[in-house]
Amino acid sequence: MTDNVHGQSMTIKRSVDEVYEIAARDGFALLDTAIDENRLKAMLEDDGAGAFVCFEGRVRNHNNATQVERLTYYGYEDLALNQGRAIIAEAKERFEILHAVAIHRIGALEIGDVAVWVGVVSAHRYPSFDACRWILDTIKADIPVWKQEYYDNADSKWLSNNG
Amino acid sequence: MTDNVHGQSMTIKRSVDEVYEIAARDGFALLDTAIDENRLKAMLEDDGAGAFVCFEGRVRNHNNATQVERLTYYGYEDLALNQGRAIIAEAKERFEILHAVAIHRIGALEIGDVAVWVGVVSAHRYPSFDACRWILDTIKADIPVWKQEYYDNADSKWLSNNG
Amino acid sequence: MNSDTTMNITILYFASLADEANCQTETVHVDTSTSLTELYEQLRQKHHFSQPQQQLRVAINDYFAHWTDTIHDGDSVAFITPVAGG
Amino acid sequence: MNSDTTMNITILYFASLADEANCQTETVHVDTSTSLTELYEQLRQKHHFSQPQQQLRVAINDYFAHWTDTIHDGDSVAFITPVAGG
Repeated sequence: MTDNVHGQSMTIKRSVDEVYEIAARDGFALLDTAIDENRLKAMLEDDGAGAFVCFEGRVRNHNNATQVERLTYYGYEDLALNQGRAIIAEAKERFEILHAVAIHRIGALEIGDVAVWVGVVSAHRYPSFDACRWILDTIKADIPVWKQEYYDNADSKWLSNNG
Repeated sequence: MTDNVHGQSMTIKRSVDEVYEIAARDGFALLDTAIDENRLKAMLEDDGAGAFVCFEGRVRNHNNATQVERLTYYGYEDLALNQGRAIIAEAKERFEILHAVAIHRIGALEIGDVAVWVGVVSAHRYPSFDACRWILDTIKADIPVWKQEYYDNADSKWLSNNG
Repeated sequence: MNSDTTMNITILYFASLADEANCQTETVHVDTSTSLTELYEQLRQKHHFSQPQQQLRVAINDYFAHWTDTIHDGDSVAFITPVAGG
Repeated sequence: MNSDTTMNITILYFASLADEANCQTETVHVDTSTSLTELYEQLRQKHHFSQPQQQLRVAINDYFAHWTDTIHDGDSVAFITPVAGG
Protein backbone atom coordinates (compact mmCIF):
# COMPACT_ATOMS: atom_id res chain seq x y z
CA MET A 1 0.00 0.00 0.00
CA THR A 2 1.91 3.02 -1.22
CA ASP A 3 0.94 6.65 -0.98
CA ASN A 4 1.75 7.44 -4.60
CA VAL A 5 -1.46 5.82 -5.82
CA HIS A 6 -3.40 8.19 -3.52
CA GLY A 7 -1.32 11.36 -3.77
CA GLN A 8 -3.84 13.09 -5.99
CA SER A 9 -6.69 12.35 -3.59
CA MET A 10 -4.83 13.68 -0.53
CA THR A 11 -4.53 17.23 -1.78
CA ILE A 12 -6.81 19.85 -3.31
CA LYS A 13 -6.24 21.28 -6.78
CA ARG A 14 -7.61 24.67 -5.70
CA SER A 15 -6.05 27.33 -3.51
CA VAL A 16 -7.31 27.85 0.05
CA ASP A 17 -8.96 31.12 -0.97
CA GLU A 18 -10.74 29.38 -3.84
CA VAL A 19 -11.93 26.70 -1.44
CA TYR A 20 -13.55 29.28 0.86
CA GLU A 21 -15.05 31.09 -2.13
CA ILE A 22 -16.65 27.82 -3.21
CA ALA A 23 -17.88 27.19 0.34
CA ALA A 24 -19.43 30.68 0.42
CA ARG A 25 -21.05 30.24 -2.98
CA ASP A 26 -22.11 26.58 -3.00
CA GLY A 27 -22.18 25.80 0.73
CA PHE A 28 -19.71 22.94 0.48
CA ALA A 29 -16.02 22.55 -0.18
CA LEU A 30 -13.13 20.17 0.32
CA LEU A 31 -9.97 21.48 1.97
CA ASP A 32 -6.52 20.01 2.66
CA THR A 33 -5.48 22.31 5.50
CA ALA A 34 -6.90 23.09 8.96
CA ILE A 35 -10.51 24.25 8.84
CA ASP A 36 -10.91 27.93 9.77
CA GLU A 37 -14.17 27.92 11.67
CA ASN A 38 -14.31 31.71 11.98
CA ARG A 39 -14.12 32.11 8.22
CA LEU A 40 -17.06 29.71 7.83
CA LYS A 41 -19.10 31.32 10.62
CA ALA A 42 -18.66 34.70 8.96
CA MET A 43 -20.53 33.30 5.93
CA LEU A 44 -23.51 32.63 8.19
CA GLU A 45 -24.02 36.12 9.63
CA ASP A 46 -27.67 37.11 9.25
CA ASP A 47 -29.72 39.54 11.36
CA GLY A 48 -32.73 37.29 10.85
CA ALA A 49 -30.97 34.29 12.34
CA GLY A 50 -32.06 33.44 15.86
CA ALA A 51 -30.37 30.06 15.79
CA PHE A 52 -26.93 28.81 14.79
CA VAL A 53 -26.08 25.12 15.08
CA CYS A 54 -22.71 23.71 14.20
CA PHE A 55 -21.16 20.29 14.17
CA GLU A 56 -17.46 19.49 14.29
CA GLY A 57 -16.31 15.98 13.55
CA ARG A 58 -12.96 15.45 15.22
CA VAL A 59 -10.42 12.64 14.97
CA ARG A 60 -10.72 10.69 18.19
CA ASN A 61 -8.16 8.51 19.88
CA HIS A 62 -10.05 5.26 19.49
CA ASN A 63 -12.35 3.41 17.15
CA ASN A 64 -14.24 0.72 19.01
CA ALA A 65 -11.55 -0.70 21.30
CA THR A 66 -8.58 0.09 19.06
CA GLN A 67 -6.16 2.91 19.80
CA VAL A 68 -5.87 5.26 16.83
CA GLU A 69 -2.65 7.18 16.18
CA ARG A 70 -3.74 9.20 13.18
CA LEU A 71 -6.10 9.14 10.24
CA THR A 72 -5.65 9.99 6.61
CA TYR A 73 -8.61 11.18 4.57
CA TYR A 74 -8.70 10.89 0.78
CA GLY A 75 -11.19 12.64 -1.46
CA TYR A 76 -12.41 12.78 -5.02
CA GLU A 77 -12.44 16.56 -5.17
CA ASP A 78 -14.56 17.36 -8.23
CA LEU A 79 -17.25 14.79 -7.47
CA ALA A 80 -17.26 15.93 -3.83
CA LEU A 81 -17.86 19.55 -4.87
CA ASN A 82 -20.67 18.63 -7.26
CA GLN A 83 -22.33 16.36 -4.73
CA GLY A 84 -21.82 18.82 -1.86
CA ARG A 85 -23.46 21.62 -3.82
CA ALA A 86 -26.48 19.36 -4.39
CA ILE A 87 -26.64 18.38 -0.70
CA ILE A 88 -26.70 21.99 0.51
CA ALA A 89 -29.29 22.95 -2.12
CA GLU A 90 -31.48 20.06 -1.02
CA ALA A 91 -31.07 21.00 2.66
CA LYS A 92 -32.32 24.51 1.87
CA GLU A 93 -35.41 23.02 0.26
CA ARG A 94 -36.07 20.49 3.02
CA PHE A 95 -35.62 22.76 6.04
CA GLU A 96 -36.64 26.29 7.03
CA ILE A 97 -33.08 27.56 7.14
CA LEU A 98 -31.37 30.74 6.01
CA HIS A 99 -27.92 29.40 5.15
CA ALA A 100 -25.77 26.32 5.54
CA VAL A 101 -22.06 25.78 5.02
CA ALA A 102 -20.07 22.57 5.31
CA ILE A 103 -16.47 21.72 4.70
CA HIS A 104 -14.57 18.44 4.75
CA ARG A 105 -10.85 18.20 5.25
CA ILE A 106 -8.62 15.62 3.55
CA GLY A 107 -5.02 14.61 4.07
CA ALA A 108 -3.20 13.44 7.21
CA LEU A 109 -5.01 14.40 10.44
CA GLU A 110 -3.94 14.10 14.05
CA ILE A 111 -6.08 13.28 17.09
CA GLY A 112 -8.32 16.26 17.86
CA ASP A 113 -8.17 17.73 14.34
CA VAL A 114 -11.49 18.73 12.82
CA ALA A 115 -12.29 16.54 9.79
CA VAL A 116 -15.72 17.96 8.98
CA TRP A 117 -17.55 21.13 9.95
CA VAL A 118 -21.23 21.87 9.31
CA GLY A 119 -22.92 25.16 10.26
CA VAL A 120 -26.54 26.18 9.78
CA VAL A 121 -28.52 29.32 10.63
CA SER A 122 -32.27 29.71 10.80
CA ALA A 123 -34.84 32.00 12.36
CA HIS A 124 -35.95 29.32 14.83
CA ARG A 125 -33.94 26.58 16.50
CA TYR A 126 -35.30 23.23 15.33
CA PRO A 127 -34.66 23.65 11.59
CA SER A 128 -30.99 24.38 12.30
CA PHE A 129 -30.64 21.23 14.41
CA ASP A 130 -32.51 19.11 11.86
CA ALA A 131 -30.66 20.50 8.85
CA CYS A 132 -27.23 20.25 10.51
CA ARG A 133 -27.79 16.59 11.34
CA TRP A 134 -29.23 15.83 7.90
CA ILE A 135 -26.35 17.53 6.10
CA LEU A 136 -23.82 15.66 8.21
CA ASP A 137 -25.56 12.31 7.66
CA THR A 138 -25.78 12.98 3.92
CA ILE A 139 -22.13 14.01 3.72
CA LYS A 140 -21.18 10.78 5.46
CA ALA A 141 -23.36 8.78 3.09
CA ASP A 142 -22.60 10.50 -0.22
CA ILE A 143 -19.46 12.61 -0.27
CA PRO A 144 -16.60 10.64 -1.88
CA VAL A 145 -14.15 10.76 1.00
CA TRP A 146 -12.38 7.71 2.37
CA LYS A 147 -10.22 7.23 5.40
CA GLN A 148 -7.47 5.01 6.58
CA GLU A 149 -6.76 4.56 10.26
CA TYR A 150 -3.21 4.03 11.45
CA TYR A 151 -2.57 2.16 14.68
CA ASP A 152 0.42 2.10 17.01
CA ASN A 153 1.43 -1.31 15.65
CA ALA A 154 1.93 0.38 12.23
CA ASP A 155 -1.07 -1.37 10.72
CA SER A 156 -3.68 0.57 8.82
CA LYS A 157 -7.03 -0.16 7.26
CA TRP A 158 -9.69 1.39 5.07
CA LEU A 159 -12.81 2.28 6.99
CA SER A 160 -16.40 2.34 5.86
CA ASN A 161 -19.34 4.27 7.23
CA ASN A 162 -21.58 1.35 6.35
CA GLY A 163 -19.95 -1.16 8.60
CA MET B 1 -42.07 50.29 33.98
CA THR B 2 -38.77 51.42 35.44
CA ASP B 3 -35.41 49.71 35.31
CA ASN B 4 -34.70 50.14 39.00
CA VAL B 5 -37.05 47.28 39.92
CA HIS B 6 -35.02 45.00 37.64
CA GLY B 7 -31.50 46.31 38.19
CA GLN B 8 -30.50 43.34 40.33
CA SER B 9 -31.68 40.87 37.71
CA MET B 10 -29.78 42.54 34.86
CA THR B 11 -26.34 41.99 36.32
CA ILE B 12 -24.40 39.11 37.84
CA LYS B 13 -23.09 39.17 41.40
CA ARG B 14 -20.04 37.16 40.43
CA SER B 15 -16.95 38.17 38.47
CA VAL B 16 -16.50 37.01 34.87
CA ASP B 17 -13.74 34.63 35.95
CA GLU B 18 -15.99 33.14 38.61
CA VAL B 19 -18.71 32.70 36.00
CA TYR B 20 -16.41 30.67 33.73
CA GLU B 21 -15.17 28.67 36.72
CA ILE B 22 -18.77 27.78 37.53
CA ALA B 23 -19.42 26.89 33.88
CA ALA B 24 -16.36 24.62 33.87
CA ARG B 25 -17.36 22.96 37.14
CA ASP B 26 -21.16 22.75 36.90
CA GLY B 27 -21.70 23.03 33.14
CA PHE B 28 -23.97 26.06 33.39
CA ALA B 29 -23.57 29.72 34.29
CA LEU B 30 -25.22 33.08 33.83
CA LEU B 31 -23.15 35.95 32.48
CA ASP B 32 -23.79 39.68 31.92
CA THR B 33 -21.14 40.31 29.26
CA ALA B 34 -20.46 38.95 25.77
CA ILE B 35 -20.13 35.15 25.71
CA ASP B 36 -16.56 34.01 24.96
CA GLU B 37 -17.16 30.93 22.86
CA ASN B 38 -13.50 29.96 22.75
CA ARG B 39 -13.31 29.87 26.52
CA LEU B 40 -16.31 27.52 26.60
CA LYS B 41 -15.02 25.32 23.76
CA ALA B 42 -11.74 24.91 25.63
CA MET B 43 -13.71 23.25 28.45
CA LEU B 44 -14.86 20.61 25.98
CA GLU B 45 -11.47 19.41 24.69
CA ASP B 46 -11.32 15.61 24.89
CA ASP B 47 -9.27 13.19 22.78
CA GLY B 48 -12.15 10.72 22.95
CA ALA B 49 -14.60 13.20 21.44
CA GLY B 50 -15.44 12.50 17.81
CA ALA B 51 -18.36 14.91 17.81
CA PHE B 52 -18.89 18.47 18.98
CA VAL B 53 -22.27 20.13 18.55
CA CYS B 54 -22.97 23.67 19.58
CA PHE B 55 -25.97 25.95 19.52
CA GLU B 56 -25.93 29.73 19.60
CA GLY B 57 -29.15 31.60 20.24
CA ARG B 58 -28.83 35.07 18.76
CA VAL B 59 -31.02 38.15 19.03
CA ARG B 60 -32.76 38.44 15.69
CA ASN B 61 -34.22 41.51 14.04
CA HIS B 62 -37.81 40.36 14.13
CA ASN B 63 -40.28 38.41 16.20
CA ASN B 64 -43.17 37.27 14.08
CA ALA B 65 -43.84 40.33 11.90
CA THR B 66 -42.57 42.91 14.38
CA GLN B 67 -39.24 44.68 13.95
CA VAL B 68 -37.10 44.31 17.05
CA GLU B 69 -34.55 46.98 18.00
CA ARG B 70 -33.03 45.32 21.04
CA LEU B 71 -33.78 42.86 23.82
CA THR B 72 -33.10 42.94 27.51
CA TYR B 73 -32.72 39.69 29.42
CA TYR B 74 -33.26 39.48 33.16
CA GLY B 75 -32.24 36.54 35.32
CA TYR B 76 -32.60 35.13 38.81
CA GLU B 77 -28.94 34.27 39.15
CA ASP B 78 -28.82 31.87 42.10
CA LEU B 79 -31.87 29.86 41.03
CA ALA B 80 -30.51 29.78 37.47
CA LEU B 81 -27.20 28.34 38.65
CA ASN B 82 -28.85 25.69 40.80
CA GLN B 83 -31.27 24.71 38.06
CA GLY B 84 -28.58 24.81 35.37
CA ARG B 85 -26.34 22.48 37.36
CA ALA B 86 -29.23 20.01 37.62
CA ILE B 87 -29.99 20.25 33.89
CA ILE B 88 -26.41 19.47 32.87
CA ALA B 89 -26.20 16.59 35.36
CA GLU B 90 -29.43 15.16 33.98
CA ALA B 91 -28.18 15.53 30.39
CA LYS B 92 -25.09 13.51 31.27
CA GLU B 93 -27.32 10.73 32.60
CA ARG B 94 -29.75 10.80 29.68
CA PHE B 95 -27.24 10.89 26.81
CA GLU B 96 -23.95 9.16 25.94
CA ILE B 97 -21.95 12.37 26.13
CA LEU B 98 -18.55 13.26 27.54
CA HIS B 99 -19.16 16.89 28.55
CA ALA B 100 -21.67 19.68 28.15
CA VAL B 101 -21.41 23.39 28.87
CA ALA B 102 -24.08 26.05 28.54
CA ILE B 103 -24.16 29.72 29.34
CA HIS B 104 -26.94 32.29 29.24
CA ARG B 105 -26.32 35.99 28.98
CA ILE B 106 -28.45 38.64 30.66
CA GLY B 107 -28.62 42.41 30.32
CA ALA B 108 -29.17 44.59 27.25
CA LEU B 109 -28.42 42.78 23.98
CA GLU B 110 -28.25 44.07 20.42
CA ILE B 111 -29.30 42.33 17.21
CA GLY B 112 -26.84 39.52 16.47
CA ASP B 113 -25.61 39.18 20.06
CA VAL B 114 -25.46 35.64 21.41
CA ALA B 115 -27.96 35.18 24.27
CA VAL B 116 -27.39 31.50 24.92
CA TRP B 117 -24.63 29.05 24.02
CA VAL B 118 -24.75 25.28 24.45
CA GLY B 119 -21.86 22.96 23.56
CA VAL B 120 -21.68 19.18 23.86
CA VAL B 121 -19.01 16.60 23.05
CA SER B 122 -19.44 12.87 22.66
CA ALA B 123 -17.66 9.93 21.05
CA HIS B 124 -20.35 9.59 18.37
CA ARG B 125 -22.47 12.22 16.70
CA TYR B 126 -26.11 11.59 17.60
CA PRO B 127 -25.81 11.92 21.39
CA SER B 128 -24.24 15.38 20.96
CA PHE B 129 -27.10 16.52 18.72
CA ASP B 130 -29.74 15.04 21.02
CA ALA B 131 -28.18 16.38 24.21
CA CYS B 132 -27.58 19.85 22.78
CA ARG B 133 -31.20 20.17 21.71
CA TRP B 134 -32.49 18.75 25.01
CA ILE B 135 -30.31 21.08 27.10
CA LEU B 136 -31.46 24.07 25.06
CA ASP B 137 -35.12 23.10 25.32
CA THR B 138 -34.75 22.53 29.05
CA ILE B 139 -32.97 25.85 29.56
CA LYS B 140 -35.79 27.58 27.70
CA ALA B 141 -38.38 25.78 29.82
CA ASP B 142 -36.75 25.96 33.24
CA ILE B 143 -34.02 28.56 33.62
CA PRO B 144 -35.40 31.70 35.30
CA VAL B 145 -34.56 34.19 32.59
CA TRP B 146 -37.05 36.67 31.18
CA LYS B 147 -36.85 39.03 28.27
CA GLN B 148 -38.35 42.27 27.15
CA GLU B 149 -38.40 43.23 23.50
CA TYR B 150 -38.06 46.88 22.53
CA TYR B 151 -39.55 48.08 19.25
CA ASP B 152 -38.82 51.11 17.13
CA ASN B 153 -42.03 52.77 18.36
CA ALA B 154 -40.49 52.73 21.89
CA ASP B 155 -42.93 50.11 23.12
CA SER B 156 -41.72 47.05 24.94
CA LYS B 157 -43.26 43.86 26.24
CA TRP B 158 -42.46 40.82 28.33
CA LEU B 159 -42.13 37.68 26.25
CA SER B 160 -42.92 34.12 27.14
CA ASN B 161 -41.59 30.89 25.71
CA ASN B 162 -44.97 29.31 26.27
CA GLY B 163 -46.81 31.41 23.78
CA MET C 1 -39.21 40.43 65.34
CA ASN C 2 -40.59 36.90 64.99
CA SER C 3 -42.26 34.88 67.74
CA ASP C 4 -43.14 31.20 67.87
CA THR C 5 -46.21 31.80 65.75
CA THR C 6 -44.86 34.14 63.08
CA MET C 7 -41.96 34.10 60.64
CA ASN C 8 -40.05 36.49 58.38
CA ILE C 9 -40.02 35.57 54.71
CA THR C 10 -37.99 37.41 52.10
CA ILE C 11 -39.84 37.72 48.81
CA LEU C 12 -37.93 38.15 45.54
CA TYR C 13 -39.67 39.64 42.51
CA PHE C 14 -38.69 39.33 38.88
CA ALA C 15 -40.01 40.45 35.51
CA SER C 16 -43.69 41.49 35.44
CA LEU C 17 -44.15 40.74 39.15
CA ALA C 18 -41.35 43.21 39.95
CA ASP C 19 -43.13 45.77 37.76
CA GLU C 20 -46.43 45.21 39.55
CA ALA C 21 -44.92 45.11 43.07
CA ASN C 22 -42.68 48.02 42.07
CA CYS C 23 -39.80 46.46 43.98
CA GLN C 24 -37.26 43.68 43.68
CA THR C 25 -37.55 42.34 47.17
CA GLU C 26 -39.49 42.78 50.40
CA THR C 27 -39.65 41.01 53.76
CA VAL C 28 -43.04 39.94 55.06
CA HIS C 29 -44.04 38.85 58.53
CA VAL C 30 -46.56 36.03 58.36
CA ASP C 31 -48.11 33.33 60.50
CA THR C 32 -45.97 30.16 60.72
CA SER C 33 -48.80 28.09 59.30
CA THR C 34 -48.90 30.17 56.12
CA SER C 35 -48.73 28.02 53.00
CA LEU C 36 -47.10 29.14 49.76
CA THR C 37 -50.49 29.51 48.09
CA GLU C 38 -51.78 31.60 50.99
CA LEU C 39 -48.61 33.70 50.88
CA TYR C 40 -49.04 34.39 47.18
CA GLU C 41 -52.72 35.21 47.67
CA GLN C 42 -51.86 37.78 50.39
CA LEU C 43 -49.24 39.39 48.15
CA ARG C 44 -51.48 39.26 45.10
CA GLN C 45 -54.11 41.28 46.99
CA LYS C 46 -51.50 43.69 48.34
CA HIS C 47 -49.84 44.38 44.96
CA HIS C 48 -52.78 43.64 42.66
CA PHE C 49 -50.80 41.04 40.74
CA SER C 50 -52.49 40.22 37.47
CA GLN C 51 -51.36 36.61 37.31
CA PRO C 52 -53.22 33.85 39.14
CA GLN C 53 -51.09 31.44 41.15
CA GLN C 54 -51.81 28.64 38.64
CA GLN C 55 -49.62 30.43 36.07
CA LEU C 56 -46.63 30.67 38.38
CA ARG C 57 -43.92 28.41 39.72
CA VAL C 58 -42.33 28.94 43.09
CA ALA C 59 -38.78 28.77 44.43
CA ILE C 60 -37.58 28.52 48.02
CA ASN C 61 -34.00 29.54 48.88
CA ASP C 62 -32.92 29.58 45.23
CA TYR C 63 -34.29 26.15 44.31
CA PHE C 64 -37.56 25.37 42.55
CA ALA C 65 -40.11 24.07 45.05
CA HIS C 66 -43.59 22.61 45.06
CA TRP C 67 -46.53 24.76 46.01
CA THR C 68 -47.25 22.22 48.75
CA ASP C 69 -43.78 22.60 50.34
CA THR C 70 -43.73 24.31 53.72
CA ILE C 71 -41.78 27.48 54.38
CA HIS C 72 -39.83 28.40 57.46
CA ASP C 73 -38.66 31.53 59.20
CA GLY C 74 -35.83 33.15 57.25
CA ASP C 75 -36.64 31.48 53.94
CA SER C 76 -36.55 33.44 50.71
CA VAL C 77 -39.39 32.82 48.30
CA ALA C 78 -39.69 33.78 44.65
CA PHE C 79 -42.74 33.49 42.44
CA ILE C 80 -41.63 32.64 38.93
CA THR C 81 -43.63 33.94 35.99
CA PRO C 82 -43.32 31.97 32.74
CA VAL C 83 -39.68 32.12 31.73
CA ALA C 84 -38.40 33.30 28.37
CA GLY C 85 -34.74 32.41 28.09
CA GLY C 86 -32.95 31.29 24.99
CA MET D 1 -6.98 6.39 -31.63
CA ASN D 2 -10.73 5.89 -31.57
CA SER D 3 -12.86 4.89 -34.50
CA ASP D 4 -16.63 4.85 -34.91
CA THR D 5 -16.86 1.64 -32.96
CA THR D 6 -14.46 2.30 -30.08
CA MET D 7 -14.03 5.02 -27.45
CA ASN D 8 -11.45 6.24 -24.97
CA ILE D 9 -12.58 6.29 -21.36
CA THR D 10 -10.50 7.71 -18.52
CA ILE D 11 -10.83 5.68 -15.35
CA LEU D 12 -10.19 7.28 -11.95
CA TYR D 13 -9.33 5.09 -8.96
CA PHE D 14 -9.66 5.93 -5.28
CA ALA D 15 -9.07 4.21 -1.98
CA SER D 16 -8.86 0.40 -2.08
CA LEU D 17 -9.44 0.32 -5.85
CA ALA D 18 -6.38 2.55 -6.33
CA ASP D 19 -4.42 0.14 -4.15
CA GLU D 20 -5.56 -2.87 -6.18
CA ALA D 21 -5.11 -1.18 -9.57
CA ASN D 22 -1.85 0.29 -8.29
CA CYS D 23 -2.62 3.54 -10.08
CA GLN D 24 -4.80 6.62 -9.77
CA THR D 25 -5.94 6.80 -13.35
CA GLU D 26 -5.73 4.99 -16.65
CA THR D 27 -7.25 5.40 -20.10
CA VAL D 28 -8.95 2.41 -21.68
CA HIS D 29 -10.01 1.86 -25.26
CA VAL D 30 -13.32 0.00 -25.40
CA ASP D 31 -16.13 -0.79 -27.77
CA THR D 32 -18.74 2.01 -28.01
CA SER D 33 -21.47 -0.35 -26.90
CA THR D 34 -19.66 -1.09 -23.61
CA SER D 35 -21.92 -0.60 -20.60
CA LEU D 36 -20.69 0.56 -17.21
CA THR D 37 -21.18 -2.89 -15.75
CA GLU D 38 -19.23 -4.46 -18.62
CA LEU D 39 -16.50 -1.85 -18.20
CA TYR D 40 -16.16 -2.62 -14.49
CA GLU D 41 -16.12 -6.35 -15.19
CA GLN D 42 -13.27 -5.94 -17.71
CA LEU D 43 -11.28 -3.85 -15.22
CA ARG D 44 -12.09 -6.19 -12.34
CA GLN D 45 -10.58 -9.08 -14.29
CA LYS D 46 -7.57 -7.01 -15.34
CA HIS D 47 -6.75 -5.71 -11.82
CA HIS D 48 -8.25 -8.55 -9.76
CA PHE D 49 -10.50 -6.14 -7.85
CA SER D 50 -11.86 -7.79 -4.74
CA GLN D 51 -15.15 -5.89 -4.70
CA PRO D 52 -18.14 -7.00 -6.79
CA GLN D 53 -19.88 -4.29 -8.77
CA GLN D 54 -22.90 -4.48 -6.47
CA GLN D 55 -20.87 -2.89 -3.66
CA LEU D 56 -19.83 0.09 -5.76
CA ARG D 57 -21.35 3.31 -7.03
CA VAL D 58 -20.28 4.90 -10.26
CA ALA D 59 -19.59 8.47 -11.38
CA ILE D 60 -19.35 9.88 -14.89
CA ASN D 61 -17.52 13.18 -15.46
CA ASP D 62 -17.47 14.04 -11.74
CA TYR D 63 -21.17 13.41 -11.10
CA PHE D 64 -22.75 10.32 -9.59
CA ALA D 65 -24.42 8.27 -12.32
CA HIS D 66 -26.60 5.18 -12.63
CA TRP D 67 -25.08 1.90 -13.67
CA THR D 68 -27.53 1.89 -16.58
CA ASP D 69 -26.30 5.26 -17.92
CA THR D 70 -24.41 5.12 -21.20
CA ILE D 71 -20.85 6.35 -21.56
CA HIS D 72 -19.33 8.19 -24.45
CA ASP D 73 -15.92 8.74 -25.94
CA GLY D 74 -13.87 11.04 -23.72
CA ASP D 75 -15.87 10.44 -20.55
CA SER D 76 -14.16 9.94 -17.24
CA VAL D 77 -15.52 7.18 -15.07
CA ALA D 78 -14.90 6.49 -11.38
CA PHE D 79 -15.99 3.47 -9.41
CA ILE D 80 -16.79 4.56 -5.89
CA THR D 81 -16.15 2.17 -3.01
CA PRO D 82 -18.21 2.74 0.14
CA VAL D 83 -17.34 6.21 1.41
CA ALA D 84 -16.14 7.00 4.92
CA GLY D 85 -16.21 10.75 5.40
CA GLY D 86 -17.11 12.59 8.57
